[in-house]
Amino acid sequence: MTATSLDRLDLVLRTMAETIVENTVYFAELDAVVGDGDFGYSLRSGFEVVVSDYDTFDRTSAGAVLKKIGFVLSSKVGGSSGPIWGTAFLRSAVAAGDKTELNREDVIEILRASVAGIIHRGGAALGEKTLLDSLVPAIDALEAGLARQDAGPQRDAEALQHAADTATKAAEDTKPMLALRGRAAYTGERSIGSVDAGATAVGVILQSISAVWREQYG
Amino acid sequence: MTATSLDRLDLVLRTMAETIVENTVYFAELDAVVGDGDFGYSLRSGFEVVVSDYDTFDRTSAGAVLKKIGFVLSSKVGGSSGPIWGTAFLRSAVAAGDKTELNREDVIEILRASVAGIIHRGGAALGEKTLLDSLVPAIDALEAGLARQDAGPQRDAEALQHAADTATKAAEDTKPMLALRGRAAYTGERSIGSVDAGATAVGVILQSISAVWREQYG
Amino acid sequence: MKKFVNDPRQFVPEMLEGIHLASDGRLKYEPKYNLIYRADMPRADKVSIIQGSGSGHEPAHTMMVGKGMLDAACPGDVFAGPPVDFVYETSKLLNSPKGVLHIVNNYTGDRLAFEQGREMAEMDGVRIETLLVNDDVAVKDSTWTVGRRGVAGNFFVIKAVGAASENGADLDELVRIGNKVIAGVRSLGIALSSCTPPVKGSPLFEIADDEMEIGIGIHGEPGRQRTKMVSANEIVDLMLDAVVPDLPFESGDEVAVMINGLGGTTIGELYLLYGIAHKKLEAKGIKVFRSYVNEYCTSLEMAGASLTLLKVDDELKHLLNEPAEVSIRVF
Amino acid sequence: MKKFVNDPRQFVPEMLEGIHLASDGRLKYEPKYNLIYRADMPRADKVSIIQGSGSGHEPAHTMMVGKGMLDAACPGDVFAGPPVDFVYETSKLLNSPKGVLHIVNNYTGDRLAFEQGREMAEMDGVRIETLLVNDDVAVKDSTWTVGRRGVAGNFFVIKAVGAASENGADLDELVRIGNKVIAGVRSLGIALSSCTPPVKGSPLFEIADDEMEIGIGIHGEPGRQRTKMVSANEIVDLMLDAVVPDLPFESGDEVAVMINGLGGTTIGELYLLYGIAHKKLEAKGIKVFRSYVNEYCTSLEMAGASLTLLKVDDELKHLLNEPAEVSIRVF
Ligand SMILES: Nc1ncnc2c1ncn2[C@@H]1O[C@H](COP(=O)(O)OP(=O)(O)O)[C@@H](O)[C@H]1O
Ligand SMILES: Nc1ncnc2c1ncn2[C@@H]1O[C@H](COP(=O)(O)OP(=O)(O)O)[C@@H](O)[C@H]1O
Ligand SMILES: [Mg+2]
Ligand SMILES: [Mg+2]
Ligand SMILES: [Mg+2]
Ligand SMILES: [Mg+2]
Repeated sequence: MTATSLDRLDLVLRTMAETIVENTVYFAELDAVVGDGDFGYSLRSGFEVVVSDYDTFDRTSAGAVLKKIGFVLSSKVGGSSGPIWGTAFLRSAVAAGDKTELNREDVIEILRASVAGIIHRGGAALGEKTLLDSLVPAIDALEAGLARQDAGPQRDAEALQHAADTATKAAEDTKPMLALRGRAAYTGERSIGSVDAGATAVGVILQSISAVWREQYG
Repeated sequence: MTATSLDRLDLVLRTMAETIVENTVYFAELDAVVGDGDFGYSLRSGFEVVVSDYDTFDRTSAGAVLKKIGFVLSSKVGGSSGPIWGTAFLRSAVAAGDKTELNREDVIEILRASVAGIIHRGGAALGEKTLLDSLVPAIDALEAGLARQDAGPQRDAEALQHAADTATKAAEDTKPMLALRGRAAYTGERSIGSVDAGATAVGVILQSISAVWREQYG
Repeated sequence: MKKFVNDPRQFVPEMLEGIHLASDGRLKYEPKYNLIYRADMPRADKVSIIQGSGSGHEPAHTMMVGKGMLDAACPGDVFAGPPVDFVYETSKLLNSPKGVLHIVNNYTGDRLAFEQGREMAEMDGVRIETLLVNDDVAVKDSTWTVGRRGVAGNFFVIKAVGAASENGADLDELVRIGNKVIAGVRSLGIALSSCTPPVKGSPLFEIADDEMEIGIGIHGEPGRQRTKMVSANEIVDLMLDAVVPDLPFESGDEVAVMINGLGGTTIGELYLLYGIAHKKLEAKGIKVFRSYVNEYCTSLEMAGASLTLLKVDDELKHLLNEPAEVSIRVF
Repeated sequence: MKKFVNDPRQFVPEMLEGIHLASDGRLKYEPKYNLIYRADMPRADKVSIIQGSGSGHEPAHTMMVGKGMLDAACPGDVFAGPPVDFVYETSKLLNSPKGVLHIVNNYTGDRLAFEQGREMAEMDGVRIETLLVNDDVAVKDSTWTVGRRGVAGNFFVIKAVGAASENGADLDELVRIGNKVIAGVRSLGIALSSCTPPVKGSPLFEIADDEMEIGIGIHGEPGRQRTKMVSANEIVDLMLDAVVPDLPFESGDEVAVMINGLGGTTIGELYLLYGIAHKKLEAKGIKVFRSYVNEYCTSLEMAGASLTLLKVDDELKHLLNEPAEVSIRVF
């Protein structure tokens, strides 16, 4: 019995939600350094519902489950993260549509759609010290990894690990940046020297997903 | 040139006022243990005026200067201490009248009048953990000391030191008492185990007066 | 000391000047006696209502001066009743042919200053009556000769006699009404933190991070008991268990309910406590006539809250509903 | 954590329930959307005025719901703007043929939620306009793309459009009035301490005993500068030097002056600051039309204060003087 794409999507989404809930305090503390300290708690309000109610979600298609998560986030998550992550999921749902099998190109397209949603909603550009600064390079790394023709059977797992490492590194690289978005922006020069909470969260989430993926699908 | 009674009264009153000002924080801290911590500050509000304006006070008689201090305390000192100390001075002023020479009996009569004033105003009895518990035994000790027929030329100084030591000891003895007056009374059982602020202040003031007296008049 | 202050000893005068300047001419300020009073008082056709008390309890009482409330307040320093002179001079300055009413919280310092000040003013021909407020159930009347303390329940005394006096009530009538309120009002306060008088510059007492003080006095006097912090639900139970049986308040009674902040507690928490108290009272069959959730009588920036219940009849309901004007306002 | 709280995650709902219960039927509560709204709204003849924003700023904004002020508030959690759904559902629930007005403090979270919520409600046929409040001069408009923050000046926007709307003004008229207030209102806040969100359970940031934070945001975002504590006089100078030249306010101008407490500062200190500010303004030839000294927009129990100036003309003076009814009251 091989896992279907939807099984894999379930694993990714559940892992993501669980990782966020587990890191609530850590993410909030990162946000407290130069922001207002609500980030982890805001995200948890939504993702804990994803964790607890996941089994009840409509999972007849990739789009259905992504949309449902987008709705949960819109109804539960406050702060900037609600509209940003909510829009990201809603846009990715549109991109996924009623597909029940996702190939590698589909995955990249869905992720790019979520980035477009974040940019549409929040108006940020790269280099403004937001989660985009780790998410975008991570997607680039994933795309490059998945596209490698020389890869063996572990191609997906390796690409995922490459994406996670890229995100982790990119999150570190937000340190010298000046925050221009969200509440961290109000601190001006003082935002320089600490990592962006959102960017770091992306790295942490991707590392979790990569580890679980490797365990399950090697 | 020997000091007149009014000179001696000046010395006593100035020393008292200066001692109170110097011990502001200490007295307040004593009051904070079971009371509300204002005692030292309240007394200072009045006695610092006594210190600074003493030279301008009408000192044509013992009664005049005591009355003036009573007025200053009534207009400056808040809390229980204002009416209590104010009434003590006003009553002692009445007892002193227009005398310009005070003999040993006069001094005791004046002090007894101040005690009567305190009791009239505050309604406290001995053993209720107030300044009366050191003031009354101190006056008794002073009276006994002054009345000793066997005493040498240092009789006054010795009597004063005896009174001061009695007050210091009596203040210590307020420790096991249950406070029944002033704000300390609200703490009930918890007032047991610490000295009364007012009783301690009386001891401190008398020790200062005794020291200065010995220095001046041997 | 985390305070906005210049010279700490000028804290009270500078605060009073601010109240005066913010009043747009409605309040006068006499610095000699820390006196804030209505610019339109004294009047021949109205009893003058005066409150002394210490400072540090704001808005009580200087910010409660205004039409339908106090006519004057002459506080002492932070946490010290006023000097005798303040009471004496204020009583003379506010003298009216209809008389003067002193509202005194039952603390030794306040009582003594008001007794002596009254004696002196009466010798000058001022007619004076006194109301002694003693709503704090933390202190048992029988055990301590000084009797129960006056705390946040004071507000209801001021509100009721202030309204009645505005409507022309004479001095005896005000004494009757005031004593009716005093007979029916009970409070209990709980502190979560200490507070720092500006002149002292350090906290009045120490309290551990997980402790609370039950039955605290409004000057930081230790209360009935120090215990571990418990949940808001349990705290409201503690408050109601102390206050309700004291009068007692019974099923069928109508009450005004006050949740008073002690200074450092957020208004959000006060409303949270109110919601709990409201439900528990209704469950006991005690009907809430009107709610009061705000700071009324504080201990500087102390974190904590008190609960006050006032049993109301038609007369008191009417008086509580009357309009009033004070410094402390939103608009 | 020195707070009255049960389950910290139920802090906001339990507070809202308290507001509801204290209102004696004047306010309704819809727990699904943290929604407090006037029981007599929506009405066909009145625009519905809605504010979102985070919790923890009480009395802003849930306690500012009432006649002549807000018609509804649907806050998010402590220091987090509301989820999109709250905005969407509240806009639909309060829909009126005269339209709906969103008042939004210019913070990314609030803006994003209100933009998305508005888009969704408009698709359902609700007519909506938005006012973006941005009075905080601590943040320079030109440097940061997010623009200046909305802080305590928000009160004046609500008061003016609330009064006008009560008098029948239509949506466009409210937008004009609101933007006039926004154009003329400027604030600066100074924090002396940090604050502790109930769910976090520990202070948001550290600040030394002798330090203050100038230009603090209302969610504990660090401000312009951290310096040593200085005297109240110097602090008022700092505030006026930041606020006055920004508009600028000039000699001959008439202003409403607000000294807003950030939560943990006593009302006594606020009046002390007010007195200083009043005198300094008059010395500059700027005339005080009306004073506002209280807590309007807090950061939980943070010690600190902000100063807000609003330039007033006859229209605004009239609207500010109009009556209003809100939860937060003395009587
Ligand atoms: N306009 C924006 N576009 C994209 N991401 C943003 C934006 N503003 C903030 N973020 C991201 O959101 C994170 C903070 O989220 P959160 O704390 O919920 O928002 P808020 O700034 O409203 O408190 C930041 O670390 C950053 O990565
Ligand atoms: N009724 C009283 N009669 C005599 N002395 C009293 C009385 N009440 C208090 N005292 C004395 O006054 C001291 C406290 O003074 P102070 O702090 O000014 O008064 P308060 O209790 O009003 O805060 C006590 O230590 C006690 O010695
Ligand atoms: Mg944040
Ligand atoms: Mg005392
Ligand atoms: Mg005192
Ligand atoms: Mg936030």
